[in-house]
Amino acid sequence: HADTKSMRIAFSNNYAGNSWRQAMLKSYDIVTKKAVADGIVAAADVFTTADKEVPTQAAQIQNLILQGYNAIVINASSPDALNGAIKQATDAGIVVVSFDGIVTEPSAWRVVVDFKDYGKQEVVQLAKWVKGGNLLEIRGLAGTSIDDAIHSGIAEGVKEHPEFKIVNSVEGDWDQTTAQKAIATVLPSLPEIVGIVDQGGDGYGAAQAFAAAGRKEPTIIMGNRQDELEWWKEQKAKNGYTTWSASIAPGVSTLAFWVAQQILDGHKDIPHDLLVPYLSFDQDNFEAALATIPKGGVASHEYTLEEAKQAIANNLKH
Amino acid sequence: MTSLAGASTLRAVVAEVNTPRRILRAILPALSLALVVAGIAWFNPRAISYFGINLMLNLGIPVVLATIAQMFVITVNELDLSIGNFVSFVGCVAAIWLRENPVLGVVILIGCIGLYALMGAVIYLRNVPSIVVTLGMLFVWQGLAVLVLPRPGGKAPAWLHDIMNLRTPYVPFPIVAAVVIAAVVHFGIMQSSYGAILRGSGGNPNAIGRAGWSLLRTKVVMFLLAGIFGVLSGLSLIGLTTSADANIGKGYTLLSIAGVILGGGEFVGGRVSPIGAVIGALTLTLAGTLLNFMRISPDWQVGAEGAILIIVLAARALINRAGPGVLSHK
Amino acid sequence: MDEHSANIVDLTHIEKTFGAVRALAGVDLMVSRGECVGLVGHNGAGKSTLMNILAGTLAADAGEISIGGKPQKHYSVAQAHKLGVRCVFQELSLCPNLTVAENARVLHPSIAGWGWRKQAGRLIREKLDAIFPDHGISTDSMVGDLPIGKRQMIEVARAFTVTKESVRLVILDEPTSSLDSHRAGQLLAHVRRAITDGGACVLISHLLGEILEYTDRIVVMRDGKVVAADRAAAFSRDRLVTTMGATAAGRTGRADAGTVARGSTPVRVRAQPVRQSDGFELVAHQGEIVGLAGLAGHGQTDLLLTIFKAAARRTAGVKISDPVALIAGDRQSDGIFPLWSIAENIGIRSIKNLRRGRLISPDLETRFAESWRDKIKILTPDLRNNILSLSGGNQQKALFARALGSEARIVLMDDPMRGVDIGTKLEVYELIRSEARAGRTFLWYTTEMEELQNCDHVYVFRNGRIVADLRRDELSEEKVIQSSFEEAIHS
Amino acid sequence: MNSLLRRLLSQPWVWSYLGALLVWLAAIVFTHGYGAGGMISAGLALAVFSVITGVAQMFVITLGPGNVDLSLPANIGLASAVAMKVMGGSDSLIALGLGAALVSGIGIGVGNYLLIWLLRIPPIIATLSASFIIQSIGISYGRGLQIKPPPGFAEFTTVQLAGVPLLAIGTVVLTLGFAVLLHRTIYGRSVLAIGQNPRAAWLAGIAVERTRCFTYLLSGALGGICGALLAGYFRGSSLDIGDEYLLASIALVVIGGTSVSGGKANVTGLWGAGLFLVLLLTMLNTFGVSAGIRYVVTGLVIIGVIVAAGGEKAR
Ligand SMILES: Nc1ncnc2c1ncn2[C@@H]1O[C@H](COP(=O)(O)OP(=O)(O)OP(=O)(O)O)[C@@H](O)[C@H]1O
Ligand SMILES: Nc1ncnc2c1ncn2[C@@H]1O[C@H](COP(=O)(O)OP(=O)(O)OP(=O)(O)O)[C@@H](O)[C@H]1O
Ligand SMILES: [Mg+2]
Ligand SMILES: [Mg+2]
Repeated sequence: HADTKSMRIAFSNNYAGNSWRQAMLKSYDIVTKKAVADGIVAAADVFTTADKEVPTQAAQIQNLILQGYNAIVINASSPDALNGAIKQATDAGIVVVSFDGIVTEPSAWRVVVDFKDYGKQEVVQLAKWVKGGNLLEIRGLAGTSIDDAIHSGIAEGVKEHPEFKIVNSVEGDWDQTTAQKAIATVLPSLPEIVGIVDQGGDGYGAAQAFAAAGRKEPTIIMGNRQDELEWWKEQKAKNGYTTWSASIAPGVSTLAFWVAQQILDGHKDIPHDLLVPYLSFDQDNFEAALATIPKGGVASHEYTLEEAKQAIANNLKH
Repeated sequence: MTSLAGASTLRAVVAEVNTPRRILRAILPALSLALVVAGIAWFNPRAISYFGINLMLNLGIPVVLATIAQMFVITVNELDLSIGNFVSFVGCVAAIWLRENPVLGVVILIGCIGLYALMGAVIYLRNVPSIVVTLGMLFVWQGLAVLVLPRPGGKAPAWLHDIMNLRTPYVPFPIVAAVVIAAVVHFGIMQSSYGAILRGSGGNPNAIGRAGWSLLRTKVVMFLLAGIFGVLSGLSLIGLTTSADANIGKGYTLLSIAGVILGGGEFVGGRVSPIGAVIGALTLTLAGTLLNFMRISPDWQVGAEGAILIIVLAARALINRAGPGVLSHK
Repeated sequence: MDEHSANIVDLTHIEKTFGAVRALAGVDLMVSRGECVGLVGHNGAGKSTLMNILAGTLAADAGEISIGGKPQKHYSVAQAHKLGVRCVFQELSLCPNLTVAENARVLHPSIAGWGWRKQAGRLIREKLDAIFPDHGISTDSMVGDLPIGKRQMIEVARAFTVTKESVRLVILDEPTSSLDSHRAGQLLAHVRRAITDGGACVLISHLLGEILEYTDRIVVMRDGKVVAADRAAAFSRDRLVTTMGATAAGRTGRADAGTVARGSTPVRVRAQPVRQSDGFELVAHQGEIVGLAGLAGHGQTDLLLTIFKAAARRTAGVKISDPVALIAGDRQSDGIFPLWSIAENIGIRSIKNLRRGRLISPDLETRFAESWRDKIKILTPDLRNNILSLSGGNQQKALFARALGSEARIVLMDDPMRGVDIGTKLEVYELIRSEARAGRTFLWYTTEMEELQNCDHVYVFRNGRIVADLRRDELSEEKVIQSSFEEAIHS
Repeated sequence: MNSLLRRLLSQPWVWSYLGALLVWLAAIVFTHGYGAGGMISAGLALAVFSVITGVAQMFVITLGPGNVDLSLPANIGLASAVAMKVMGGSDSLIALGLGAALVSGIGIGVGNYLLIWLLRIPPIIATLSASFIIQSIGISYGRGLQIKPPPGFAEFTTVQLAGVPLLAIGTVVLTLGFAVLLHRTIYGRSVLAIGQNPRAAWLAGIAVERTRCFTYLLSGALGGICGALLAGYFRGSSLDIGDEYLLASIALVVIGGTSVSGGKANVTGLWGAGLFLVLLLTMLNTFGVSAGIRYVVTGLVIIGVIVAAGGEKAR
């Protein structure tokens, strides 16, 4: 086995301005600091660009190549458009592991969450306690792959549960403010809504928009944000409000880190697509989770090396 | 009424005192670039190599082209807020149709350039501010890009990829490309005789009109050129990334404006410099690299991008100190 | 084209209205070969409007234009150029961001292809050499970097350059307003030469001396109509002035004695030009009119600006005792706010006093402007009209009103009479003198000898330095000229 | 009567109100009149924020070519975090939080102006650079966490009087104040003069630099207030809460009839443009069109309105 003690891993990140990204960076920081202190790797540096732009991140990757990193962990701004730069990196012998915003370049690794299943589950879960009716969908950032995947999952779910009908969909850009604003503009024209299916992080904004318009909040699928769960808790205490919450855990960044470390360590057999579960909570266990989330933060989970090895092993069995 | 004899004693005393400062101002962009390159060499000497320069600068080519496009528009006292989204749209078209159905792809791209020219005509004929028209076009291009490419993907035609990855002898391709672009545009707009008219129509449109030139034509020509360079920017970007994304070029709008200004251009009055703009664009590209090499704490990386812009531009101030900087028309 | 027609230009019954203003009320004008026509009239008489129509930059509402004997149906700038009609407009039309050579090219579509820049440079340099020997202008300089006088020289020279189409008529709309007398003389001499060579010229000027001495025929306009047209010899200065309708007819403008002895009033301004190495300084007392003379661009404006700056913050070499106002001569770049009404343009310097409580009162503002319109006769139906609707000279009057209406006790004037008609000038001279008597101090840079006659004291500038210091009783044209050209030792 | 109509139509801002009316009518035709009032009150509530940023941007843009405040979004984001953190969820600290947001905004204005004046950096680049730095400050200060407003403040931002949001009423009063500031005070006149010709303004005795400085401070302060209000209305601060107000503020200013080449401003038009853009979004969301179509239509409508309105006279 190759020793990774002298190896350096870089993290290419393209945005740091929201709570999810901050949780991601924090988890990554905790785990990698320890890994460096323990002498598992020589360095684990973080590089963040200002905007969510593709060219900026592509340039960043090229700069990381120049700096001689052995591996790059990346949350990519585009699944395809970075492929040129990713290919240059892997051609130079650099291990590239992507997560959350994954890249499609075959020579790179992907820590994937099944976003399509996540979308479908939203409807499936909803069907458990809502008899049927009108749904409002909140989309993510137009033109991105994650938005597309979740949307098609939701569409599939609705197909399986024809008692639901999506009467309108608005653009939330994965941003609470944008989502709330978009809902506020359509709400006056909407008939009764029984549920809101979204892409995580919009739940609280949706609830506020309904409250502002003086309408009763429907069942809103949540996205593991502290404020969402908090609101859910209040509503539950008040009137038994029931819903479901799920999102990709920001701590997946640490899994991606360990995967990179393992590959550097000589585990070439690791499949290029690693499926990891998204983090979900239901009526019974969300309150316990809520207690551990910092105010204004997101539910997360940091992987230890052992857990990472286990997650890799799970994928090997497939 | 006096007419003075003995005028020959009058020596040309009020010589053009401004000339040295003008020259200094002209080489300022190059100084900024040198500053950044020196920084890079300091932090990572390895980067200054054929391979390194290729890696650091190839993504600068689309920025250079977009900056030149913006420069054309700024020359005639307008501003293009849509160029970034236009580049995105061109990228989507290139990645989808240029490979599969080149004829359709080319027709669409030519249509886009035509639309740019039309934009120039509308701005002139209706006398509307370009900021609003291009703001509207920003949404139009963005919408079209999303419609054309609902999810990222597509593939650049092989020839495009090959061009952008050319291995020129001795001098890395991005440098060759930048020099060629700068030379061509400099010749076209600074050295050609019609170029003088084009710039003049930014400096004093009335004067150009009174001399019998069509101001509609100058505006249309400049927007047409902007469209052409926007298309080139989109194509070169896709040639590098190999695949498209509806939001891929968004950031180029601000970058291109910054590039023109960094290159010594001014927002009004037709004072621009193609060579400066190219250098400005490269400086911006390399500034990112420099930051990357500096290993700044993640919290402050974004801020450092601002800081470096400030430092580079503050160098201008030191040299321009003598004059009333903000008031350019004297 | 009919080369034999004697008349190059025939304008008949030209009419033009701008909103409520009837700028031209049926004007006839004829210019024949080998003739220089002098066009005079009060500010706003319609001279520039008529010339704009002749140059094709404005369309007439009614009337006929015929050039070279041929009636013109669709007359345009391009057509005018083709027919050899050139115009030097009152408001300069050079591109500040282009070089002198490039600006020359703008007028000549035929200069193109390899070496165009050289060709254009040669063309304009030869013309500059011919008209203004020792002009000291490099064809590579950026026009925007040059002072207004040089820009004027370039534009005039450019109008005389010839490539493919021959030049048949050159219109000069107040070409000498930004030139000193030396340059003006050179230009007018050239005009005569061009006339002798078979060209034709229309010359507009408010300096009646120029018109009387250099033109063949004089056309006088008044309120949009031609009121007189005759051989130049048939006019005298007085006849011109009365025909134009000026009230203060015939006066040369020289104030009567009443000279106050220097030093009897407190010093208001002490200023030393930056390049003055011998410690000599300009001094102005309360109630004095101090002239700054010399050739254009020899540091007079710079000193005025230094003094102006010193009003805001301490400046080495300058001491002033009171608030300062400045009247710009280059009204386009230094004076006018082009989006504002006339009233707003006048009121801005005194805005502090035009408030009721803390808010500006449009009512007070209008009344303030009205009082000044009456005092110096700004020709407009409505002070709420845009400032650009005023003729050039009237715009200049608005700037006068702005400064004289302010609380400033010291008024700096940067050759402010550019384009002001003779009648108004005389009134303004009188106004300045009475303001001075009331205790205001004026620093007056001018290129016109006649205006220096109004000064109590004149400093002559050369190369950025004061080279002569003349009391009113020592002042003579010869002395000023002599000092302008030679390093005189001041006593 | 006819001439009055013509005079009215020659005002550039009329077109934005017409546009707003038109898209609103289109939306309620689509819903057969259902939700007509709700759309307006939602529109008013949302327009408030764009109008506040629009006022800020308007003053800056009026200073003349090249003047624009690109740091508004970052300013808003930081101020929202500062306000919420200082309020700390307690109603008794609302005033303090608002004050803190104001101070943060003014601080940013000072920074912007120092870059422009001291280092002679063109405003567009200065504010862009500043916005990067502010983002970093925001990240290290707020850690991207969403902090909730105190209930009293949240309530204040959403409460309605007869269907009209209180905040909208307050903002109308505020904008009236700014109209007076612009047209009837020395400061406002100075801004307009500098926008037309800074050199002439200087020579006319206007305190050019003081005016410029105050304008950037004003823009910063309005950004700060807007950040706090946004955090209240959207029930939580976030660093990117102001992102959309970059383009929105510029769009508002130009659609509202302010001259982008400086020297001419229009406060009335800001409300028309603000309502127009929000109701346009409402209409398109009501139609339920896809994102792509929505963008294209938005763009075309903006161009349509401005082209129909025609330009200001060439100078
Ligand atoms: N664009 C315009 N809009 C409105 N009124 C105008 C316009 N141009 C000129 N006028 C008016 O037409 C009249 C004639 O102006 P013109 O410029 O021809 O005068 P002028 O004889 O050249 O005066 P000056 O000696 O001051 O240059 C004036 O009353 C002027 O206010
Ligand atoms: N010679 C000059 N030509 C053109 N503009 C100038 C000149 N000198 C100064 N300025 C400009 O005039 C503006 C105002 O300068 P000034 O020093 O008067 O500031 P101010 O605003 O009056 O200051 P304060 O607020 O302290 O009164 C500045 O933008 C400066 O660049
Ligand atoms: Mg005139
Ligand atoms: Mg001052």
